[in-house]
Amino acid sequence: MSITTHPKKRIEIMIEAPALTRVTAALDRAGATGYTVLPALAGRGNGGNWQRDDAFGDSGRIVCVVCISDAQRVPAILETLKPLVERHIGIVSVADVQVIRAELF
Amino acid sequence: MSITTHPKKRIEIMIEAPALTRVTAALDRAGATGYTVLPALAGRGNGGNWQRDDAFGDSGRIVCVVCISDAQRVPAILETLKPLVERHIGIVSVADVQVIRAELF
Amino acid sequence: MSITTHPKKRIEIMIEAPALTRVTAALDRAGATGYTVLPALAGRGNGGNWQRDDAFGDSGRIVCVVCISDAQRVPAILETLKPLVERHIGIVSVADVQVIRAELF
Amino acid sequence: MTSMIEIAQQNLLSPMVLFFALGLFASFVKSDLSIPEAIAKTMAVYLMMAIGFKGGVELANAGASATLFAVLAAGAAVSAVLPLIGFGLLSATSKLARVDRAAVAAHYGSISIVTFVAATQAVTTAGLAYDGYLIAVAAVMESPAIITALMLARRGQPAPATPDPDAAQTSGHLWREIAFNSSVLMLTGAFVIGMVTGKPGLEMISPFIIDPFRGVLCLFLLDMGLIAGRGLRGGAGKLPLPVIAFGLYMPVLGGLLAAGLAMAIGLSAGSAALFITLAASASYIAVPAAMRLALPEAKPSIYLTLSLGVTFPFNLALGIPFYIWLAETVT
Amino acid sequence: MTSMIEIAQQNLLSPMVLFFALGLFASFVKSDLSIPEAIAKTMAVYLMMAIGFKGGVELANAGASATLFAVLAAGAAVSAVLPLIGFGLLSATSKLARVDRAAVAAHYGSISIVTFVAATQAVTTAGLAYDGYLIAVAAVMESPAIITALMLARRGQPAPATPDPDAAQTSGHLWREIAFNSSVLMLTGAFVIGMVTGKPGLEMISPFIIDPFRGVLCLFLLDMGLIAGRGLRGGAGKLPLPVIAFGLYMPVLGGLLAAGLAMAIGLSAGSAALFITLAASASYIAVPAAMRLALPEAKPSIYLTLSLGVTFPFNLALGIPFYIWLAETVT
Amino acid sequence: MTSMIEIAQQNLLSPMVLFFALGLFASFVKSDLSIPEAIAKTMAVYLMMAIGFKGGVELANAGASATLFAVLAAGAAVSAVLPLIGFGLLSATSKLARVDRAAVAAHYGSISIVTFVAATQAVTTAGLAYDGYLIAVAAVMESPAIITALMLARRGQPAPATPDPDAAQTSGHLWREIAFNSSVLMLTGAFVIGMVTGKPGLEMISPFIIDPFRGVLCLFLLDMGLIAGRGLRGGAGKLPLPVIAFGLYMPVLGGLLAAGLAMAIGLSAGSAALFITLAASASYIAVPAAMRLALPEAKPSIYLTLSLGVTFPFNLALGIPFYIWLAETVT
Ligand SMILES: Nc1ncnc2c1ncn2[C@@H]1O[C@H](COP(=O)(O)O)[C@@H](O)[C@H]1O
Ligand SMILES: Nc1ncnc2c1ncn2[C@@H]1O[C@H](COP(=O)(O)O)[C@@H](O)[C@H]1O
Ligand SMILES: Nc1ncnc2c1ncn2[C@@H]1O[C@H](COP(=O)(O)O)[C@@H](O)[C@H]1O
Ligand code: NA
Ligand code: NA
Ligand code: NA
Repeated sequence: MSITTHPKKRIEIMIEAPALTRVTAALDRAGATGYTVLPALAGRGNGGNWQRDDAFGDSGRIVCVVCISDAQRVPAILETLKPLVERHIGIVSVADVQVIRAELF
Repeated sequence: MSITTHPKKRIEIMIEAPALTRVTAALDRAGATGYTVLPALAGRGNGGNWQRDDAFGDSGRIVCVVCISDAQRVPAILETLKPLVERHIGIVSVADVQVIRAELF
Repeated sequence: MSITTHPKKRIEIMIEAPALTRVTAALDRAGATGYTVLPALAGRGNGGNWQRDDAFGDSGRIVCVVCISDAQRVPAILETLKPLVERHIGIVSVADVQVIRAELF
Repeated sequence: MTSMIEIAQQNLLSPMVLFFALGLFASFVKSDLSIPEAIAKTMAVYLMMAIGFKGGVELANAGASATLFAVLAAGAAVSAVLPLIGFGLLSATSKLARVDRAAVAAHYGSISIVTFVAATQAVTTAGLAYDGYLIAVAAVMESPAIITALMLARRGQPAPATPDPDAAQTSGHLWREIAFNSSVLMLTGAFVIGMVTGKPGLEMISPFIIDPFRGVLCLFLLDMGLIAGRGLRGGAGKLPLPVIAFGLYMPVLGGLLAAGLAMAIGLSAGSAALFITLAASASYIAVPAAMRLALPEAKPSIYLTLSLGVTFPFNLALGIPFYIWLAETVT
Repeated sequence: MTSMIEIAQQNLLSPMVLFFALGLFASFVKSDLSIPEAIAKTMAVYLMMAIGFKGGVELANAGASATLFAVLAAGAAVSAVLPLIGFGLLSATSKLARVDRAAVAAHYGSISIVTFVAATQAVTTAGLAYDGYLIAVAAVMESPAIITALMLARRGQPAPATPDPDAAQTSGHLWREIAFNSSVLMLTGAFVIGMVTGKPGLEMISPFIIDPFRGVLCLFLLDMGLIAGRGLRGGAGKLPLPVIAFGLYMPVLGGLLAAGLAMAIGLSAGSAALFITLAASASYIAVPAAMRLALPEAKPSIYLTLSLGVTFPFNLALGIPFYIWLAETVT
Repeated sequence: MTSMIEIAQQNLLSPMVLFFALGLFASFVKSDLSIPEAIAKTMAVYLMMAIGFKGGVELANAGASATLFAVLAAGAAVSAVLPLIGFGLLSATSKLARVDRAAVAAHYGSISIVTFVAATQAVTTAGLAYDGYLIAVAAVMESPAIITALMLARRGQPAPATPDPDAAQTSGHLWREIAFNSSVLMLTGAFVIGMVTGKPGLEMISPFIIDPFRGVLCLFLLDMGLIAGRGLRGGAGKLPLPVIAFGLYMPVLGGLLAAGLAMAIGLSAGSAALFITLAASASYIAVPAAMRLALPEAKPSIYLTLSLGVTFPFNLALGIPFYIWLAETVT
């Protein structure tokens, strides 16, 4: 590649909407440089399925938090998230990515 | 890492909205433990471009299904999805991820 | 796997909404075969945090562009995106994925 | 009897048609004006709720008649038969694939509820009255065309070698969707509620469903203009000429067929105008969704562009005045 | 005094209840009819804005009275006490986990503003008048039940070994959310604005908040029917019988308690009917959200299905007429 | 002539301003109250549709006059010139970067349609009449300021070494967006439709665009309060004092300039008040979007917080009464 890229991690957290502020607070505490929250429309898990237009308020809805982070910070982030996603409905996955502006993460 | 993670697969299916229930039914049949559907706003492919606010009803819109799954189950899932995404507008991609709660997938 | 998959790249671009048309134009110029734009609800970065329902119009909002592409085309795409995400608020990450229909990308 | 020119002029200069034109204009100059999808969807529900309820109340006041059942039967028949005619005409004049011909034909057998609603306004403006049960006729005409079109499309397909579990599951899904799709359900449901609650019910909610109705319709048509315009910009240039022509003469043909039936049944001028409009209108919500499921090989860039980009504007601007004039002539 | 049968019949055949039934029906036949979340949320804000404002204007006209404070206090007390009764009954009759019993009980101490709104319509239809400050009572009754329920749930929990930074931060968050949750804030805010601007203010905005109110309520109840029906289809079969029974008798118990207090305070029949309805109604927006945060171990499939799928339809169809009759009887 | 205190009091105690205050309050106590973006966007379209249409109808009734063209020209000139003044003042008093000064200045040359709409209500409440064409003036004043500001910003920039294909493509895009941005298009479009359909058109849709107008405005201002409050909480503390001061005196300066022109042209008191309000108001939708595209280096946390968090509330609460008083004084 003529353009240099840098290895980072992409953390994806599917979390029930009412607990979102806890997740973002946890990311803040763990030193994540940023995150973006994506809405979800519907889903299924062990607890049955849900649809956005079939709920009042936040309960029962899932949102998806994406956080690009340096690999070094990942253990701290996962550590902070673990109790949260054990108490609340939540799924955390981490993937390898390449970014073009290393200084941001 | 002080926290153990487990390798899993992240399957992402971009599918035209009217065929969504077929995709989720296929995931159910293939034994996926869960999935989450994300909305999309706009897109472009070979068939031209579309925008959410520029359509009536579902036709022409794309939604994005994310399914975290054990690697073992992936071939069955892809097998079940293949005829669907060949008949309908759809794109399937699979990535490696690490999860913290292996028992969920 | 009984089903053949092909290695491709998944480019994810978080970009402030007003600059979206520039990003998609850049993807077109760089020869991407397609892309899908996902909405975002909220986020935080160095510049503080934002929420979709807390803004008028597009300014301050982020959208997420996903583009599955052949690895060959990735350098050209990143090259074209770079000046954009340096001028505008934007984050680009690239991940390895496997797809089932290679001919699409 | 009003002259056709007069009706046409009244119609073209109504706020509804002008807001549609504004939407078209905005899309042609690539303005960023848009109506959020959630709002468009809710306005569609609102329009069906309002028109359905009002129809039900009117039927409750007027009482059922033999004519009612005759028109319901005629409506179902028209919806089922028009795709055959459309398919035949497309086969004779165009080079579209069989599946595309079937899909296009389905749209013209089914109906557009917004065209119908716009026609109710034009009919009222023209000083005519219409029967409330026409709304029930609209609901009945939504789906038969889909069934005819599927049969047309399948006759041409070889039976699949291996049975497809997905197809089987889908087929049940499809029938339920056709029978209980949201338009049919909302129209019929509101119609029945209107019938049950009658005038007192109407009084309770008329400041919501009657008074602002035309204004909401203006906003909805603005959005229709935006969407139709973007569809046209994207796709109409690519439609073959015989197909574009089909989008213009097919509604007139459907309208003439319905005019004959309206005369035979003995409908009033206002009711006949609406029945003709139903036959002449082409679906762009329910049928496209059904086609994506049942005939995914058919190209939406053909059927959607034709129905929404060609036929809808034609009906809104010129068709409706013509159908009113036709109805006044044959009744 | 109207007979209970008459009130019930009027109520069951009102457009509001019928649109709710249409929503239930649509969900049972798995129709794709749905109201976008953004619209449902805004309609909820609208209903609270309208009912709050109207209540404030009425209080401004009538002036505050000693009764007002008595009812406010009674409301807060009912909200705080009902969860204790509910928790006790669930402990005696069901095998639910402690945390689930507490969570369910919280819903029945708090209120459903839509049930309240539907009751105001039925009360008016029955020819009764009510005091504007009842809206303030509704706001006051939203939250005390949550606090009682949290205490009930925590009494059963061992103190955590390691202090949880997240829990601490959350607890502050939770209290703020309980005090300023959007329902409480909107109801109270609109109430105060109504009080301040009085009749002239009402005249300015009554074409928005008064005239279309019932129609919007119909659309909202259609959505409630859809959601309740989908909840029922998914979860009600799995609820144990004693829990379903609780969803039916608990509102009646709450209503009786409130009826006694209404009699003691000396409320008018219309106001008593609304106060009884508040006690009898169960929350399905504010409390579930608080429970997900404070008691994530409690299962929403139990408390949401019960409140939204069992108690809400019961109250809407049968409860409200009974509460009106009860109010007329005790006052 | 009403005293300024009286106008101010009427204004501050109007439901509109009080709902804005409720929104501010809700954001300061961190309530979860929010209005979905789709609704806010549609309410903005609705307000422009309504105000545009009404203005067109009024112009159709009154007929065009020489004054009309004088005010249009004056409006365009004010919009183009105010950024120069603003830029100069910011250069003299603050340490903002050139690009930030230009971006802020652009907002004050352009207009806020909601401030305008709120002023129409206050003007009417104060018993004054205004000319319908003021809406056309509003549309004309949206964009010239953007062009001036871009010139101001670019004068300071070195020409880029390598030509940027993206910039070229963008610049065309930008001009189209400025000319046909949704506010300009909707205002102008509805204005023209109102002119064409006149009174009969207005009668058709007035239950939608006139009657509920103030109520919708209340809901919209509630949302504005929420958004402005969140902006303030996030960013106002960080604004330098001279910049905050600019957000308070700049609207007054703009207003005085417009008052002089209004006097010269000979506008009526009501029209003058609206013209002054336009000059005094600062954009927070169209200009920020244009700035993100054209001057991405300028910080939205400065210009948006200032326009939405400082100037908008100031104008709504205190500015408008002052502008009305000023208009009554100079005419
Ligand atoms: N394997 C999965 N992949 C993606 N999303 C999932 C998965 N499992 C669960 N989810 C999401 O998490 C929600 C709750 O899951 P559960 O707690 O298992 O019911 C589901 O409704 C989905 O939206
Ligand atoms: N390479 C791609 N990456 C991401 N999304 C794509 C890609 N190609 C197509 N899509 C999405 O799939 C839709 C249909 O694609 P097509 O059938 O090629 O027109 C597009 O409108 C996009 O939303
Ligand atoms: N590390 C990150 N991961 C994911 N999204 C991010 C990250 N950093 C920033 N963002 C998104 O980009 C927006 C602007 O970032 P910034 O320019 O750093 O304020 C944020 O509000 C987020 O939505
Ligand atoms: Na038809
Ligand atoms: Na209660
Ligand atoms: Na200005």
